[in-house]
Amino acid sequence: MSASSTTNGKTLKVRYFDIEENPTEHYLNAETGLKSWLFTVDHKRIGLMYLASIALFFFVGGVLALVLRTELFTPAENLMTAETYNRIFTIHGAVMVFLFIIPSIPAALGNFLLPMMLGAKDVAFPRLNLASFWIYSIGALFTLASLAVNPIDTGWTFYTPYSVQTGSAVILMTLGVFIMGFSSILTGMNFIVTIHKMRAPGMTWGRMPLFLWAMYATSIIQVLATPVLAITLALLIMERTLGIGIFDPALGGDPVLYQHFFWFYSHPAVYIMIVPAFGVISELIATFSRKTIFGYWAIAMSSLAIAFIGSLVWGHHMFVSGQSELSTVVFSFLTFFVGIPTGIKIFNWLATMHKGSIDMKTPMLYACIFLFLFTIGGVTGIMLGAISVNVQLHDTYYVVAHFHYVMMGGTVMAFLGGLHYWWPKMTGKMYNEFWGKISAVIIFIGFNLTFLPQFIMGSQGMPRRYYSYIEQFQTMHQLSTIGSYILGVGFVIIAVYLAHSMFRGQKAPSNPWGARTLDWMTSSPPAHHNFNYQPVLNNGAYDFHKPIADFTLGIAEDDHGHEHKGEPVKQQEQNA
Amino acid sequence: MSAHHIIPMKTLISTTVALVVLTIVTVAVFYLPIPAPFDVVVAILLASFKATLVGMFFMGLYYDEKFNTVVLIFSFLFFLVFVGITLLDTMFRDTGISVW
Amino acid sequence: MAEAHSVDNPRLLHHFRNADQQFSSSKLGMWLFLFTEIMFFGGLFVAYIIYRAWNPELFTMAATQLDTMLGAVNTVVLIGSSLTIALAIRAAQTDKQKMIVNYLLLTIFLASVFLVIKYFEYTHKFDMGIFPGAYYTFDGIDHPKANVFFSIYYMMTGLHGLHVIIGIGLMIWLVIRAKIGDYSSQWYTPVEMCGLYWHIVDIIWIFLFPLMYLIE
Amino acid sequence: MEYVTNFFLPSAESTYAANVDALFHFINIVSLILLVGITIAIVYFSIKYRRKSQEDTTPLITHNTTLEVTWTVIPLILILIVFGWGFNDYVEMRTPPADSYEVYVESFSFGWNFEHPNGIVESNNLTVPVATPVRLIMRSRDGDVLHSFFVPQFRLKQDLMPNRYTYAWFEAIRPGEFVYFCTEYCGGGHSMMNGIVHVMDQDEFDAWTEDELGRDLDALPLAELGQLLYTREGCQGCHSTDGSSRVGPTFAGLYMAEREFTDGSTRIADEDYLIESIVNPRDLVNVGYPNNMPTFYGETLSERELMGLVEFIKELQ
Ligand code: HEA
Ligand code: HEA
Ligand code: HEC
Ligand code: CUA
Ligand SMILES: [Cu+2]
Repeated sequence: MSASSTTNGKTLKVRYFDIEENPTEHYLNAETGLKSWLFTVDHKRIGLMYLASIALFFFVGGVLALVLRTELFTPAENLMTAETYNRIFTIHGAVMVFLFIIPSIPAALGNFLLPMMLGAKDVAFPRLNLASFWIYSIGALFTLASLAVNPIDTGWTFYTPYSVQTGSAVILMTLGVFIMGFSSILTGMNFIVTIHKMRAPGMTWGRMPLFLWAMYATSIIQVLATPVLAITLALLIMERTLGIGIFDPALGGDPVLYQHFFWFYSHPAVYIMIVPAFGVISELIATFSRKTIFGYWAIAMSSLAIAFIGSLVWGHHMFVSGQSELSTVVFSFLTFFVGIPTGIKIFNWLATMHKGSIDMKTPMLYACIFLFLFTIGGVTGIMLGAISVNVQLHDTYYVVAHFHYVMMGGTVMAFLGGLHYWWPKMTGKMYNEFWGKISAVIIFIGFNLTFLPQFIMGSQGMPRRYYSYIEQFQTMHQLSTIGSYILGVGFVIIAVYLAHSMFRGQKAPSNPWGARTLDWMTSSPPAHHNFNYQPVLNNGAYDFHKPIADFTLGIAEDDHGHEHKGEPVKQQEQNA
Repeated sequence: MSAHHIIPMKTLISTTVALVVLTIVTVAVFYLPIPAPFDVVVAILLASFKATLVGMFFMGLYYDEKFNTVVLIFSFLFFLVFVGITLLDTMFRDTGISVW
Repeated sequence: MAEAHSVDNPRLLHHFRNADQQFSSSKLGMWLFLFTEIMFFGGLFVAYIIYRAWNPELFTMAATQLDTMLGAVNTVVLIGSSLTIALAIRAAQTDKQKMIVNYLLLTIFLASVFLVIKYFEYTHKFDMGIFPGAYYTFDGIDHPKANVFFSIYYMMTGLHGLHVIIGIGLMIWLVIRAKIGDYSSQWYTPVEMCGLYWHIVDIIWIFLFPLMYLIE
Repeated sequence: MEYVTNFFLPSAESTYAANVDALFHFINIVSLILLVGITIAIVYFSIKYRRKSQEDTTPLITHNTTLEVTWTVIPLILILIVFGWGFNDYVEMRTPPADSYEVYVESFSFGWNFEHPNGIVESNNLTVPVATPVRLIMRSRDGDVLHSFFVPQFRLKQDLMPNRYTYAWFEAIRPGEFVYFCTEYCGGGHSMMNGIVHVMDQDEFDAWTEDELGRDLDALPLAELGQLLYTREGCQGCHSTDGSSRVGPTFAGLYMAEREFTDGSTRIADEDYLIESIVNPRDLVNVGYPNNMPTFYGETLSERELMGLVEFIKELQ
């Protein structure tokens, strides 16, 4: 067997890889008690705590969405006044964006997987990692406090001067978001350093799983752009308390400048949401097509390209805001270029499926749903980027449909795919394949029924953030509302069978899918320190042309002082 | 290893002296009659030079892994993007589209 | 738990392979953090540049209210403190425990001088009615947006001052730990990181000084 | 085809609307082709290459330069076309003809005023002649928030700000009535800030102009003046006349009703109280309502106008 080795010519211990490892001692039961969770520095446990938090907030945001949809069932006032409606869509947007989708894949799946995929024992700064979770929680508390005091009604964009004038608890809310920003920054920093410094021997840049390239690109955006959000919100708070007049036209400020500040963060933020999803999809498609990923470098580099180009296009949210025509044209021009690297990814994934051995398990089903829905979301983004058309579509339901297609149809679908894919690794239990597929189909139908009509009414002129509307739009709104209920049913099913699997599920083997990345070369659930040795890579992350029986992991010699506790390691001397 | 380079005393002292001298030059230049946009340019150039000195010798970038310098330069570039593109709006609001 | 490893180096955390990896990780992490600091202040610099491009005459008029002399003195004070903290690191690298404490104390002293001077600058302006934004009552500058200039001034110098205060706090903590003899040529990462932080505070002031005080 | 296009966009009623629509349909068709292609590929591959046994192995294909260049260059060409096309129409949308009919638009929470060159001020309805370029010079009221003027059938949208003017123009191609909306979120009355653009034949428009000019506000009976102000000043955004609750309390049945305030006091809504609530709205706050009624009415409305409003409210018994 030709195990390539980094320890030039020396003998290397090799560990053969056993598919059926199911240790009795692992990270979930290494320590017990609430404190062992809340104060853990284990990246896997922190990942799970994030997972629980974002599931909670997705539920909150989702229920609010159903309330919105119910109000919109008829043009008249059904459940609530305009004031209440305004608060609810603001909180729905803010919760979904800041508390759910931004931490979703990076902080939950990323934390859990990144060190394992690298062959490291933890992230570079485990304590900062814990701090980041706590900061997130504190930020979330501020947000909840603002709900208790006087729920904010500005829209998730906090545009001045409305956000300066309204009586709602803008300061508490923005303070919460400000604080959560630091949690995002810390996660990003941690990931960049970990990827740079903690790769296992043999893990060259070219062998990194694409999920890690995606996380790397995401982290760069997080570190780059989030501080600008922080200063923006800090200035907004100052605007409300001291009336500094930088953004408030009543005091000599400029509201369009606020929009530049806000979107300078929030546009790149949409790539914080979607690029990790791309990473998940790369893993899913390669594994379930059992085929070497097509165009590894193209996919890896396109993540970085999206991150960089994506930082130059924020003004496409401001085409009719009164910014100069010159910048409108420049922003429109730049906007389209994000489509090129994104398209490259999509086509590469399709090419990976070509001649593969495709197993349509639930995660793969989600990956296919992702491809379909995200393409719709993406091309409607191109539509919105065309200036003359944007004038018609801006701030209508067309935009609402666009961003739900990319965020819900893109990120959330990839997240669900990833969640099912790594569920056995995280919990050591298999989920129910049958119900998994049923709910995926229900969600697919419900989703399209909810948001396709929004494209139509949007282009016909239905403005967003309207709690009542003219009768012409009623049919489309009703379809949309019904769709959202179906969507809700789909999620209830998921919640039920995942909970069931946690307690009653079948035991999962260590590598149920036959994947080739390092996270699957450890037991399910993984040991406390991921690997009970320092692994050395002998194979690439997508070596699907070799049978899995050939897979070995080397054990580094400078694995100084780590006890090889736990289950005995099958070892064999091998000449490298 | 390079990361633990002990910066020579002489380097530290001469960097400090250079910085103080440059501060004096900055103030002196302020009293020179330099025409409008160039006074800012000179001031920024001097400040950038001082910042480079601090970065290279006090912060040890000169001796350090080059990637750290890349990070720093990148952050300045990114800042320039922010300013540059925003100015495309704020400076050209009154010129209608037909002008160009 | 990030338990320390007792085998060869008590400071080596379990998930790093060696002290080198650990040190350069911390340093890269710190540089990334400084990166965020640059973007954080960067937002304010953007506001500054845009308002200055809109109202060049305002900035010329308003800068006359700032004392160039005090600004210059403060610049030199901060440069001095950058030197002393660099010397503190050097003392750690050469195992001169006592000197670490002394240089840190000196840095704290210089930082305090900076704050005292800023305090006098601020109170002088408050006395004239130069408050940020809506509370601005000074009528010595004949420009409708004078309040905005001083908002930017207060935001930038205030945020910078906040960083100085945080820096002092960090250094006090370093002094305490240095006194117990925590730092040596074997391990002095916190001193090094605090040094990097302090230098970036210095660099920001190096830009603030000509932009705020020296406008003709 | 006609049906499909109408399904997506409302009828095109301004000179540049048809161009915008053409680009919209072009992108839609190209997108649809892409989407169908991708979907077919997914379904076809999933069936053709479905896993046959757990021991399946697959060929090692790492890349294919020709393919990759193709799927980079074709989208590149497409986006350049789309950009150029959009840019071209945008130039037209932003370049009003020199001899346009100019209307000053003022937005406020929650309503619109339109001032014609001859001094006619309309509220919440805009009347313009057909086949004439109309240039809108727009601004939000001082101290107010952002709004946006959106006429779907004209493909026209532009934000309004309180601190400077923004511009837009259109030329209606047919007489008719077209809805406009406010599309920049502006608070509780956001969804109520809509109205109608009346496009009239030149003759009809001239007649309308004469009618309007002949009307003397000072001669108007108080209640009618109040009715006019109720829409022009935007009260209708927050106060209904049919008993339903908006941002503020309804005017129906308000006169002489007992009001309860957040400080615990109560008062009968007589003339005095009504005037006071309009001039000093922040002093007494009704229970259950936000304290956000604009404070400038005391300055902008004359004594007679205030009386008009009170008279108008009194009539809504
Ligand atoms: C995950 C989040 C996400 C993602 C990934 C995107 C992706 C994109 N978005 Fe979206 N967007 C949002 C979230 C997101 N957006 C949100 C939240 C808003 C509204 C905010 C608010 O106002 O509240 C918004 C609003 C928004 C607007 C402003 C609308 C308005 O208010 O007027 C615009 C305008 O240009 C836009 C464009 C784009 C483009 C061009 C992409 C591109 O990245 C898409 C690239 C993808 C593809 C193009 C498809 C795949 C490619 C191919 C199949 C190859 C062939 C392609 C071509 C030939 C081009 N988006
Ligand atoms: C990640 C982002 C995200 C997600 C996932 C969603 C999801 C949904 N959104 Fe949201 N939405 C936004 C982000 C998001 N939204 C943003 C940013 C805005 C703009 C706000 C603004 O204008 O300021 C917006 C605005 C917005 C509007 C426009 C409001 C307006 O302009 O007036 C509407 C209206 O239909 C809507 C609907 C929905 C619906 C039906 C869903 C559905 O997909 C929701 C489905 C989810 C559920 C139904 C959850 C139920 C789950 C369970 C029951 C399972 C239980 C689970 C556990 C126990 C773990 N959203
Ligand atoms: C931004 C929304 C808004 C607008 C516009 C507005 N109001 Fe109000 N108004 C309110 C609110 C909210 C209240 C209740 C709170 C309070 O009592 O201050 C109120 C209260 C009142 C009251 C007292 C009603 C009562 O039930 O006691 C009167 C009278 C009134 N408004 C008249 C007017 C008139 C006349 C106009 C237009 C010229 C107007 N308002 C415009 C929001 C508005
Ligand atoms: Cu006015 Cu929305
Ligand atoms: Cu965007």
